[in-house]
Amino acid sequence: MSATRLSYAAAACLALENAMRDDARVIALGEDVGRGGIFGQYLGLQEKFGATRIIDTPISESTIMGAAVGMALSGLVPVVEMRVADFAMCAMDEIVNQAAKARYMFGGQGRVPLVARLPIGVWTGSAAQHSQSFESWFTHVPGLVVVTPATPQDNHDLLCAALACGDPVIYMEHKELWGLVDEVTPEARLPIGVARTLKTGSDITLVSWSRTVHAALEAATLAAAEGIRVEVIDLRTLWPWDRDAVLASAARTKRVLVVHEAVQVAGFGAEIAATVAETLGVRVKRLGGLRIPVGYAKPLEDEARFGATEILQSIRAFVA
Amino acid sequence: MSATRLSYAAAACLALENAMRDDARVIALGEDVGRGGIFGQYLGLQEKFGATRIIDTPISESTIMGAAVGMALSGLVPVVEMRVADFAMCAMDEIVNQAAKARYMFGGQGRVPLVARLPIGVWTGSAAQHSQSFESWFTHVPGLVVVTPATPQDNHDLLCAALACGDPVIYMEHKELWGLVDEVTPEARLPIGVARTLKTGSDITLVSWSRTVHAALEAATLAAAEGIRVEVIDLRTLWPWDRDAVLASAARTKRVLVVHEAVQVAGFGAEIAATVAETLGVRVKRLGGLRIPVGYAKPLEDEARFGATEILQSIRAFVA
Amino acid sequence: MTTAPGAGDSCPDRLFGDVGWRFDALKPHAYNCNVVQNPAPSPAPTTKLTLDTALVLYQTMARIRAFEDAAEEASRGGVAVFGASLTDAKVRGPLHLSTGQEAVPAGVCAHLHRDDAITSTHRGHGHTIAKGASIEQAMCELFGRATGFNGGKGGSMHIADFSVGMLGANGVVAAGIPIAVGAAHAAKVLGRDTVVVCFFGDGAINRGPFLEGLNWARVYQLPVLFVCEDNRWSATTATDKMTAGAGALSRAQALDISGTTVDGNDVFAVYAAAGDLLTQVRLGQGPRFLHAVTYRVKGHVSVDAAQYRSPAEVQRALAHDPLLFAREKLQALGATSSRVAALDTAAREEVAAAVRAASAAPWPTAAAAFTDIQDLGAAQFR
Amino acid sequence: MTTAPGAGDSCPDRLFGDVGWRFDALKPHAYNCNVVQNPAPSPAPTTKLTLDTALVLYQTMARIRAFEDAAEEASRGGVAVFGASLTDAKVRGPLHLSTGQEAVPAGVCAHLHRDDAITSTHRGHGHTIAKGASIEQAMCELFGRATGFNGGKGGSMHIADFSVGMLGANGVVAAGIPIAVGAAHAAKVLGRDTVVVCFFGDGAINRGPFLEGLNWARVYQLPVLFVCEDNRWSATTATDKMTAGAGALSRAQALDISGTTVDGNDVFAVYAAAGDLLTQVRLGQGPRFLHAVTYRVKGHVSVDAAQYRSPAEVQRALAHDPLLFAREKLQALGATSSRVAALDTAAREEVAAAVRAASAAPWPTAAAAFTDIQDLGAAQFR
Ligand SMILES: Cc1ncc(C[n+]2csc(CCOP(=O)(O)OP(=O)(O)O)c2C)c(N)n1
Ligand SMILES: Cc1ncc(C[n+]2csc(CCOP(=O)(O)OP(=O)(O)O)c2C)c(N)n1
Ligand SMILES: [Mg+2]
Ligand SMILES: [Mg+2]
Repeated sequence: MSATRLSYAAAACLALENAMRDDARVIALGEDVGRGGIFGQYLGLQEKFGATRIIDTPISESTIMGAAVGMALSGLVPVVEMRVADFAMCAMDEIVNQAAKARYMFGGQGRVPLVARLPIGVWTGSAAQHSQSFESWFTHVPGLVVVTPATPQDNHDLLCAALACGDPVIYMEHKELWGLVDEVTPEARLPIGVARTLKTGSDITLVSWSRTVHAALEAATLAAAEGIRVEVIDLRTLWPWDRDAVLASAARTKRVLVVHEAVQVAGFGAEIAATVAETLGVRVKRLGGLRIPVGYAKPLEDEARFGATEILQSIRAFVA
Repeated sequence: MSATRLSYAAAACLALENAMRDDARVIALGEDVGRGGIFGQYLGLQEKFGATRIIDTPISESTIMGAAVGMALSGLVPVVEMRVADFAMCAMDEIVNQAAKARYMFGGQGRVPLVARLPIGVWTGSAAQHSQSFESWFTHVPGLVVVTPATPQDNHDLLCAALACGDPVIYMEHKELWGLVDEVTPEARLPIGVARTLKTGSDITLVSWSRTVHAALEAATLAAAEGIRVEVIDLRTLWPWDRDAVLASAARTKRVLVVHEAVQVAGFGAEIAATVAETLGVRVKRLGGLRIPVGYAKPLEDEARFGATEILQSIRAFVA
Repeated sequence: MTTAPGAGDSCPDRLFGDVGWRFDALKPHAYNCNVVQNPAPSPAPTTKLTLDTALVLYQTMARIRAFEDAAEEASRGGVAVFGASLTDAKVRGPLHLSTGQEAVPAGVCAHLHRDDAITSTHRGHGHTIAKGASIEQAMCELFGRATGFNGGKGGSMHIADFSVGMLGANGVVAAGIPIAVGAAHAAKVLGRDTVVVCFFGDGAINRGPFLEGLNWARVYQLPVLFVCEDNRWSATTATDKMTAGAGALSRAQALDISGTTVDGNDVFAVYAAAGDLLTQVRLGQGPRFLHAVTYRVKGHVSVDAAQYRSPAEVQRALAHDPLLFAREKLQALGATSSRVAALDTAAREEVAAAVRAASAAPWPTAAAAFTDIQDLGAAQFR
Repeated sequence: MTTAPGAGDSCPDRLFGDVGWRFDALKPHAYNCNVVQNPAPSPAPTTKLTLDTALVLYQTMARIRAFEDAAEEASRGGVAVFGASLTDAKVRGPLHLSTGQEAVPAGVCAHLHRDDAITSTHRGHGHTIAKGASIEQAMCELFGRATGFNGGKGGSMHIADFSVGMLGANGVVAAGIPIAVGAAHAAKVLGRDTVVVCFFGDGAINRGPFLEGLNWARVYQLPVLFVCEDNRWSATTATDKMTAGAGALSRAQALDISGTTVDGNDVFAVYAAAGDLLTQVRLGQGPRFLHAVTYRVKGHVSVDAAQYRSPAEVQRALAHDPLLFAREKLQALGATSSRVAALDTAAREEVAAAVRAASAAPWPTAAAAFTDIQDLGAAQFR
């Protein structure tokens, strides 16, 4: 297999390019995709596939998503660009009541194979309306798949899997990972729903996803220096999520710390913690975002972020 | 204090009528409110207060909610009728990015005192797009208050409190409680954020809200016959939620079962279970809705419902 | 009734029974059981109305009327919308009747091929039947039976028959508009020669997706006909009081989508207007708009007595009932009243048989609550 | 700069400094520090342009231009939108400049009283300044300081000064439309005699809230002036390719909202047109619409080089720069070039002082991250 160094954005772009080459049903639609998308995640694709398949759209989120539902029901596999997850608020009926429901509600007469890209996360200086993470919301909605890649390779592999999934996928890239560069093997494939254990350890299981995975790894390394052996699991997909991997690790370490950037209250960490506590009765802790809007000024924005230091503190307190 | 027998719908109507009489800033807007609302929850109010204060609107959910934000910023206290929570999907930007954010985002220059009524729950024969419960979503959004009354008295008292709250309240009545009749004392007042212990017991704490409270009580009575002493807590409001009441009870019973109708995955039960497990390390279980859309036919709809029997089973399994 | 959900055979023979003429005489490509991938462009519709055409249009209306009369009957006590308590009615939950509005779906869908698509509203029985779906399977769906189009998962508000291109009723006002536009967009991208008809109510034109969807259709020049069924009411609210400007058509025109306003209770007028517009759509001229003025004779849902309306208004509408009106016209065209009565009788018999079949049809199993949701992730998961 | 956030004093004296004439000469009620609860209806605006008026309009534009030039300078390296890496620039995050579009807010807001309200967009500096907000506090907000209007919580995309009726920039396209309509509705319900101006871009007219909000304003006959700042671009996309029909004004007209199209780079034309329309609005005639054709000279955000546009197009716009154009007109009206230059100098000096003040201003404390969210429920709650 050939490996090449690609950014998180370019890795997804490559996955999409290959899918579009292999399958004429795959198209993409959204604002500014023709010039490559504002994060470069569609760079060069309109030149390669034309404006009929890389479709520039009006600023009409409801109809971008709603039309994609109609397209998917009619034989296309649309990639739906929402720019940032915050703007998907303008298309929630189309996501929740239409895309997620159509297959069931019509008794299996149709399917809605689409991939809705909803970039998440705090984004420097972008404040309250461009910094939100809604992953737990979508796990709550029957019919939806929820994917949250943390690395260029996973962004490539999981986008391939999402395009082949056959059901609506809420695909959540992190806005501060676009520039992350790493080795990518374009031939690699990965099923949705399988976590990856990035580091084994016997004292505590650290479960995370998306950007926070990198801080979790860093914290694990720092903890190792203190003699705390941390097992780090990147969940990668939140629906379905890899219960087996988490429970197996939890059964060994007896301590599970879930770490995520999204607001902790009613975040997906609650689901994992509750599941682990219910199933194994082992000790659980969460470290998630504070229940605050993201402020503009750095001192305010900083309160909505946390990194390896805070994770390390949680680890220490937990194993103490 | 004078008590009178009122339905859940009429109790809320009375609270609103009194608030409108006392405070000229209180108004209501939404589809069909002029004829009393489709559930009778505005019955007689347009006759009493005129069409300027009980405002019939076009079918424009985005603007019903968005205009309410503008009204609230300009000195009114709007009650925003969304008919069923499912249709609030058409107004999510206005709820999440505008109503919930304006106070913070503008640095406290304005406030958004509004009460958005989003009726929740499975509704007989109404299928996938008219039966959803989204309470956990709104608890995840900083800036919002979330209220879920279970009785006529609470619907009266909590609507009074919501109208006085000064911040945006997501007020979630249950569609299958509208007809529930009980004694209502119109002078009673209740702060937001205080749970009620409906039944004390030492073996297990049962936490619930909204319609499911009634099934929980029934299950507790059945359990008592088997010698299981169940403590039943009606949370009443989900943000803020009465952690102290739940934790105090959990510390005594050492077992917490959270029961709610909404989909269990990433439901608010996960937040409670995670909090209890983190804080006390006591055993937790959840019984929530299955992760399925609500089907139309009775055998399908029944799978999206559960009652005292299933709760009793969970109680039995838990204390076994 | 043993057909599996979604596998409905709705060829004209079985659908329309032996009524003395061939449906094919009217529309050569219509309801062709083999999906026509690239039909030749339709000829310009003949504005001269033949008796055969007129009778087919009347028949469609009679079948819709009979279907809804029976559904209403079967729904008594089956809904608790306005506080009424529930019985074990055969049809449960909200039932939105299109009684008095039959001319619109009948006149429009008569021009459609089987592989053309439509999207519908919460008030979708007429669209479903006019597009060629089986009355029996439709009744089974309203009865919540496994043999219904949706296997009992949808009911009246979500009725759909993808096998005839009926892409679904929708419980959210205006939600069908972007979906229709997307279906038309797919047809264009995939090089298909089909069109899409998008039905919606007069209340829907005040929701954002109306603007967005129409703009979209015009920007990409999509093959879609928008049909506004203007029945003057939006639930309990008179639509005109909530609607700025001259209404649906002028909004479409401001988006450079041309169209026509038509008497929506005159099936022949609807047929002629829709034919003209659909010819333009089929010729690749982009979207078109049909504003059909009709009236909602019943309440918003079956349990709504609609006492907020003046009886005189309802009386006026009843006097201009589309079936009544068509009967007069048929007489003028030379149809004997017994020939027309035979259509009514046949429709009622077809529906009565459907009610019998639906009553006897099996319920979906509880296990069906966990199928057709999504491939990944267990549905029973708690 | 020690004023607390939100307590900004923006009376004309301090705002405009000693520039030789009184702002009051132009607008008797404008920026009155005591909120005027029930101002007398405005007289019909005089179309005859006095030199004083012309100079005030020019001054507003010069102040906006100077502000944005400085903000742009301070933002270099402060945004990572297109993959650029971050430095510790004074202004961080997306910065949307309205350079070249100054004539629209200047010409419109000159007619507004302090208690009239406006809603704005992501591109809101011009609206903020034209409505009378302090340049210093605005710069503090862009610098993320505690002394900014929003206490550093909002930044450029959410800048607001409620004390002068500027109800906020908004990061969501078209989101200001329903809010403006609601503010106007409140004014009507509360019997206030104020108006609301709602600014939005040409791209916003394709979002649903545009239809819903305009329909709403006309249905309730609300005192609101809609102003479409048509700068031809929506981020990296040419708006006309995505817009069906003749555009903004014709859509408004289809909703029975009348209005005017104006050269949005001619501040005097904008002033005249807005004056006429606002008079009608103040007389209770309902909503009106102003379509101002201008051009976005810079990229979509400050880091966007906008290489997707033809240089010729940009050159044409630069040649019709609103300040350049106004200077010629001022000369014709008899203003000496030194008098005009003095306005430019004063504006640059005012802005330079604001930059100095903002640079020295305190940061918000971390504790401020937990205030102004909501009264109930602890914010630090995890
Ligand atoms: C977004 C949304 N808002 C409100 C409703 C409730 N509702 C159902 S039908 C209806 C009236 C629709 O009026 P119109 O579009 O004219 O269709 P008609 O019922 O007259 O056929 C309303 C308000 C809904 N289903 N969806
Ligand atoms: C609902 C929504 N969709 C997309 C965006 C991203 N976005 C920000 S500004 C913009 C272009 C807006 O164009 P226009 O309305 O013409 O305003 P202009 O930027 O030209 O002033 C876009 C697409 C957004 N902020 N909100
Ligand atoms: Mg109607
Ligand atoms: Mg623009």
